[in-house]
Amino acid sequence: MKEITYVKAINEALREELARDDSVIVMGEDVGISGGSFNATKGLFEAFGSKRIIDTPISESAIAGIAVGAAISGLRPVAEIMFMDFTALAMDSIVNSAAKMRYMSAGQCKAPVVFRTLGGGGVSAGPGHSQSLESWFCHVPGLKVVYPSTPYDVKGLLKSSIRDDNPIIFIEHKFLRAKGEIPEEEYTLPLGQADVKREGSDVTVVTWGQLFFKVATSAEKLAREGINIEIIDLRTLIPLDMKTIESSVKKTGKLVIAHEAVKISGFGAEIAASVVEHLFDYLDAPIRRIGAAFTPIPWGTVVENAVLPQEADIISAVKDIVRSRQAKN
Amino acid sequence: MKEITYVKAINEALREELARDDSVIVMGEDVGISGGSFNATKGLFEAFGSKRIIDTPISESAIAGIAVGAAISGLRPVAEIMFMDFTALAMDSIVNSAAKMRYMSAGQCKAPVVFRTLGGGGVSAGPGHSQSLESWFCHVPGLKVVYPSTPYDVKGLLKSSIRDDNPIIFIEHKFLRAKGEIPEEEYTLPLGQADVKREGSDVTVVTWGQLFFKVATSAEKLAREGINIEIIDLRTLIPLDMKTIESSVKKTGKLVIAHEAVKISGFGAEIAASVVEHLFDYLDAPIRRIGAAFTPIPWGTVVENAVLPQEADIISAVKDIVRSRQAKN
Amino acid sequence: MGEVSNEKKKELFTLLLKTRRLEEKLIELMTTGEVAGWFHSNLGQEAVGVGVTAYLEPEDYINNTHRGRAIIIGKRVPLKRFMAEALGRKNGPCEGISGEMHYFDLKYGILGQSGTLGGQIPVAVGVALACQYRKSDQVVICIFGDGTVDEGNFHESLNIASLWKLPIVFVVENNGWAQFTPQKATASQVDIWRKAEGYNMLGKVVDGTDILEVYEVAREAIARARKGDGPTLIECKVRRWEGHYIGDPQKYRDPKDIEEARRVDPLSKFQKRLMDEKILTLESMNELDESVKREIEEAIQFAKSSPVASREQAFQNVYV
Amino acid sequence: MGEVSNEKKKELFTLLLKTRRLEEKLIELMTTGEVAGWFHSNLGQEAVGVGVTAYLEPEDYINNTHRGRAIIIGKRVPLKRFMAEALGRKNGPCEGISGEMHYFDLKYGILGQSGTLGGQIPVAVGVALACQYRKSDQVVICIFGDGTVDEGNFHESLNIASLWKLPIVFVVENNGWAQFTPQKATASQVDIWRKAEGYNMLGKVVDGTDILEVYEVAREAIARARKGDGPTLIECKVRRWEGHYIGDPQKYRDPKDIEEARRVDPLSKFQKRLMDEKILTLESMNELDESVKREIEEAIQFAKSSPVASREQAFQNVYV
Ligand SMILES: Cc1ncc(C[n+]2csc(CCOP(=O)(O)OP(=O)(O)O)c2C)c(N)n1
Ligand SMILES: Cc1ncc(C[n+]2csc(CCOP(=O)(O)OP(=O)(O)O)c2C)c(N)n1
Ligand SMILES: [Mg+2]
Ligand SMILES: [Mg+2]
Repeated sequence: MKEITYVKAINEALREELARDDSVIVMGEDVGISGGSFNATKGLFEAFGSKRIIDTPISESAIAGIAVGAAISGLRPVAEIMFMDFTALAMDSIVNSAAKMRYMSAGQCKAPVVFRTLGGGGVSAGPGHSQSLESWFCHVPGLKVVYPSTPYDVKGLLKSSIRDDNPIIFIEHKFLRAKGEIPEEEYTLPLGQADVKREGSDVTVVTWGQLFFKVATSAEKLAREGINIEIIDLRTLIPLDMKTIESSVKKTGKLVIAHEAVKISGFGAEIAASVVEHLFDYLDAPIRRIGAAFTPIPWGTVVENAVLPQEADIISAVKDIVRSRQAKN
Repeated sequence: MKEITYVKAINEALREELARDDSVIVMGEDVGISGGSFNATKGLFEAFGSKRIIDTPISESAIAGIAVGAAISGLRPVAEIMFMDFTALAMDSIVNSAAKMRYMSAGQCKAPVVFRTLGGGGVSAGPGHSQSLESWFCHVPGLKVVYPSTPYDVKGLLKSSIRDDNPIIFIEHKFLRAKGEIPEEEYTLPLGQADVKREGSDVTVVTWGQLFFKVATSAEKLAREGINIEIIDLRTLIPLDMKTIESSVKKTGKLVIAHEAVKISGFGAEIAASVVEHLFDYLDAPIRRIGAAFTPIPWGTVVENAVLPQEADIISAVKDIVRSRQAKN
Repeated sequence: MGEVSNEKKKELFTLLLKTRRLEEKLIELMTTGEVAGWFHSNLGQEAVGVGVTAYLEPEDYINNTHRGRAIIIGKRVPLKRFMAEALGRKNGPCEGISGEMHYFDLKYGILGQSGTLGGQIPVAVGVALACQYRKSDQVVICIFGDGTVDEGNFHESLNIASLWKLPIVFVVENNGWAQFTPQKATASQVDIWRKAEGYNMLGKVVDGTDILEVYEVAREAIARARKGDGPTLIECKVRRWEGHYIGDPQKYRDPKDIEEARRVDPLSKFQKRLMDEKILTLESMNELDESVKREIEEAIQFAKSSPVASREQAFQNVYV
Repeated sequence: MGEVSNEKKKELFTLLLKTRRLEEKLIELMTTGEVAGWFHSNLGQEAVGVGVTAYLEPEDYINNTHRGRAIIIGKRVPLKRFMAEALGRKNGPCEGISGEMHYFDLKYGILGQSGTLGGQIPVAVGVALACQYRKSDQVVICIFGDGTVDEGNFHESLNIASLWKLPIVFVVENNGWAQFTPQKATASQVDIWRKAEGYNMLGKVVDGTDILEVYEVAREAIARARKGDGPTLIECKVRRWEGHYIGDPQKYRDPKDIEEARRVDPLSKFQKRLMDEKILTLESMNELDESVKREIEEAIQFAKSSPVASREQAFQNVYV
């Protein structure tokens, strides 16, 4: 095992897949000569050359559309849309081209493209560089959606995403310097498999992406008060690993879903609704969701923190749910 | 009262608001000289002239962005994005400009723009002209989302939307020739207020937009079998009228949510999740959601019908929920 | 203009005639409800699609458009194959779930289209990128209408294609209309080829109703692209005979404009020329016409006897 | 070039100097962490923002950019007002929730920006549409960098602005870089003014480090726009002294390029000229500098003594 940062894990995954398969190319704004806006593609240009590590103009729609075209002709493009907010400019290429190509051609082609993008807030980047928009993509048949939290997960899942034959929205978070252990040797992780990051018997907390870290620290605090939460880090949103959620909810009977995206119409709603549909009789408390307030994300620490979900929100939701049932019983 | 079509009701609303307030302008592809792709703007060019009824190039992103700019400078643009699928090209202008302008300026401006767009399927228009994407917009703080089903609702709500000071996604459906009664005299309908289109005591069915019509005919059939559903037509999705849902669910204890959009991560999930959060103890059956299959929408009647929700789906969901509880009791 | 052999001229004529007869038949089928959805006729504009595809290699690519039958014929798709898809049958290349408007047929290099105008442009550029990357010697034609030029995707894609010297040719079928609105009401610059310099690209304009002119300019552009000298933007000026779609009452259009448009017929123009040049006779013409009609009829029969796309197919191929 | 009075020259110089000193101070505050987020310096490029705004009327509009302080100074925003926002204070025009990068100040005609490059262009065009609609005689300047030109929004917006002859002027600040990538690696056409013809628009190019040149071309373009003769595309060639943001190690850039860039100083160039023309003396220069610095210091003191944006503000103004 070795300890590396989240961004280094991304870089290793790209490097290994580029070396393994020469149909893999990397494209996007500043990914080439400079090594990327946040060093994710550092050193790749030198190692693999300008034909495989491609600097593009500031043209998000074309970047995504070109990646789709290359993908249906046999390449495996990894296209970077610098910030998730900018996917708004590429939605047609992602939704109306990438996601539907295989379907509309009745399987004549596939579109194995990975759209890497940086989601989440917490760094005073303002309303146009901080959004978490994963639920948009979860609503689009044909796309897979991946949002790993740790260096270990991001490396293994990025490698698998590049090898997967479907178009994938691969979300990375801004806690790029988060450290974690990964094996020295090569590994991949399967898409569509959630990870129980902490076992517990009192409340199931389903989370993903950047907010995982706050859930993890909340768990420690709650444990000190005798409340043991089970943390399911989804890692992949589509396809959704309902099995792992199911067995946990059957055990705890209580569910909190915590994500950084705006709560209303977030992907937490889908999970809550699915659980109610299939596990209604196992639930012994209402499902609680935690997400950002229904506002844009303001710039500046005080206001940004006011809007984004915090440890305190997680802790109080868990406590609420535990208490409300104790009161009843 | 008079009977008119859905599209005529839209036309009347536009005409009345244009006449009432000269800051209202209408813009979009083919809205002018020709009277619109589907006659929604018929006769307006002749009545109000080229300065107010503005034909634009095929430039969805600019159409939306220009409307925002005009809105923050005192006009009230009604910008048409011909098909909802094409909003994918305008997401940046809608999400990153329209929705955030007021917030980011701390109230220095407002952006009273109505984005009219045609949603839904059922007319063999294929995967790029048939999507229902309302849940994307419901996830964006700052936007209101309206999706009326009947001529009466569409007229009253379009008028109110034009008068509202917020940016609004106003979705019209493809059953443009649906007829309905409206008053001779002028009227408006408040945003954010659901309409109980049918009273019933057995199951609450929440629906909106085009699917309302299938829910209505299902209700007739179910009634013949002794099952009385209460139909809540939301009309406005954001802000969501939880009060009306609440009082119905408290009465029936059973909830079905039916929309035409893809079920996964659709706005039905939000409603289900909210109801579980707030009305958990009133529910005596799992909430069922009905929506399109998780596939693109194929062209051609047989395949399209296979994918979109049908009467039979609504009827069987309602029966299931009724039966499952009878079995338990 | 270079020399086009008589054989080639005859072949071009056959393709043009086939496109015309197919279109007439499809309009019939549309009107009787046998083809679902909207149908956008290419009558009067056929010389563009045929001219730019006619001498592509089988491995070369072109995207489809909503007026795309000329390119389908030009790419030598067997009529039975196309017709099966147009009538929603299982043995179309998309197994009947996409129809003619979204016709996608990789075996014949036809890239389909998503339905959002302009969306096909970066996709075509991406295909060209893959061709260049694999040094495959293939070329891509990216074709679209004058209205589509105003989409942001046009701009972003042309810049990149020129910058990377990709093997692609951009063809604009300028019929002066986008749906129900004339070009002059929506375009600041009606001469689209003049946009080329903004991308440091070669720009050309041709009479799109003269198939030899189209063919010649396309041939040069394709050769340039294949050599690695980068893309060309070709504007083809044409006239739209019909409304935007079949059934369009065209109330927005001066009847004189329709009349004038219909007077410019790429087919009869080319026919006259070939007859003048003694490449065709009235007799050989009629024979050809008969055989084309027969082929179309057979294709329809084939399609009609084929199974309609089934419910199950709607759920396939969402994911690999 | 028309005659610019000595008074005007002095005023221009004052604005330029103020921009420079403000920028230097903001970089200091950034480095000490008093300004949050990313900070993109405009050092070396100030003459563009000042030159194009200097003689706008107070009612005229301009959008903000991530290097936008020159336009804020040019639009005569009081420094206290700006600084309060930059430091996240309640008495900034956005009440401290938007900061300098998203600075929006309608009172001074500053339209802000969403943060997605290119998104501001159609918004500015829409503002111009409202001006035309109301016959208000106002003009809009829409300013952005060379990299932003490659966005689809540029293309869609310029077409429409030209078509409708809107009262708007497009100004491209071409510093040859977009973040960490040189223009030649991303632009097929490095001379951006040449794109104008594609929109049937007037295109101009100027040395963006010569404030009088910028001012003169902008003056003409603004006058044309105000008269109803439609938009102009002005390309201003400039050099970027710093990295993309403060803290950027610029490993991607040849140190010689940085050196060369820094040798081209719009401020000292103009200063020398004004001293040659005896409009300024060393003494009056120093006095001016002192008073500018004092004004900035006062603005900072004012900002720092103002309350920080509070939690509650984060929840306001989502809806009307
Ligand atoms: C993004 C998008 N906007 C609008 C439409 C609706 N639409 C279909 S065809 C058409 C006109 C296209 O004009 P042009 O590109 O000139 O092609 P033509 O129909 O004249 O061949 C429009 C507006 C669409 N399909 N996609
Ligand atoms: C849509 C979008 N894509 C990418 C970015 C990230 N980004 C911020 S500034 C910048 C470079 C802009 O270059 P240019 O327009 O030349 O302006 P300059 O920074 O040189 O002044 C980029 C890529 C963004 N903010 N928005
Ligand atoms: Mg056209
Ligand atoms: Mg630049």
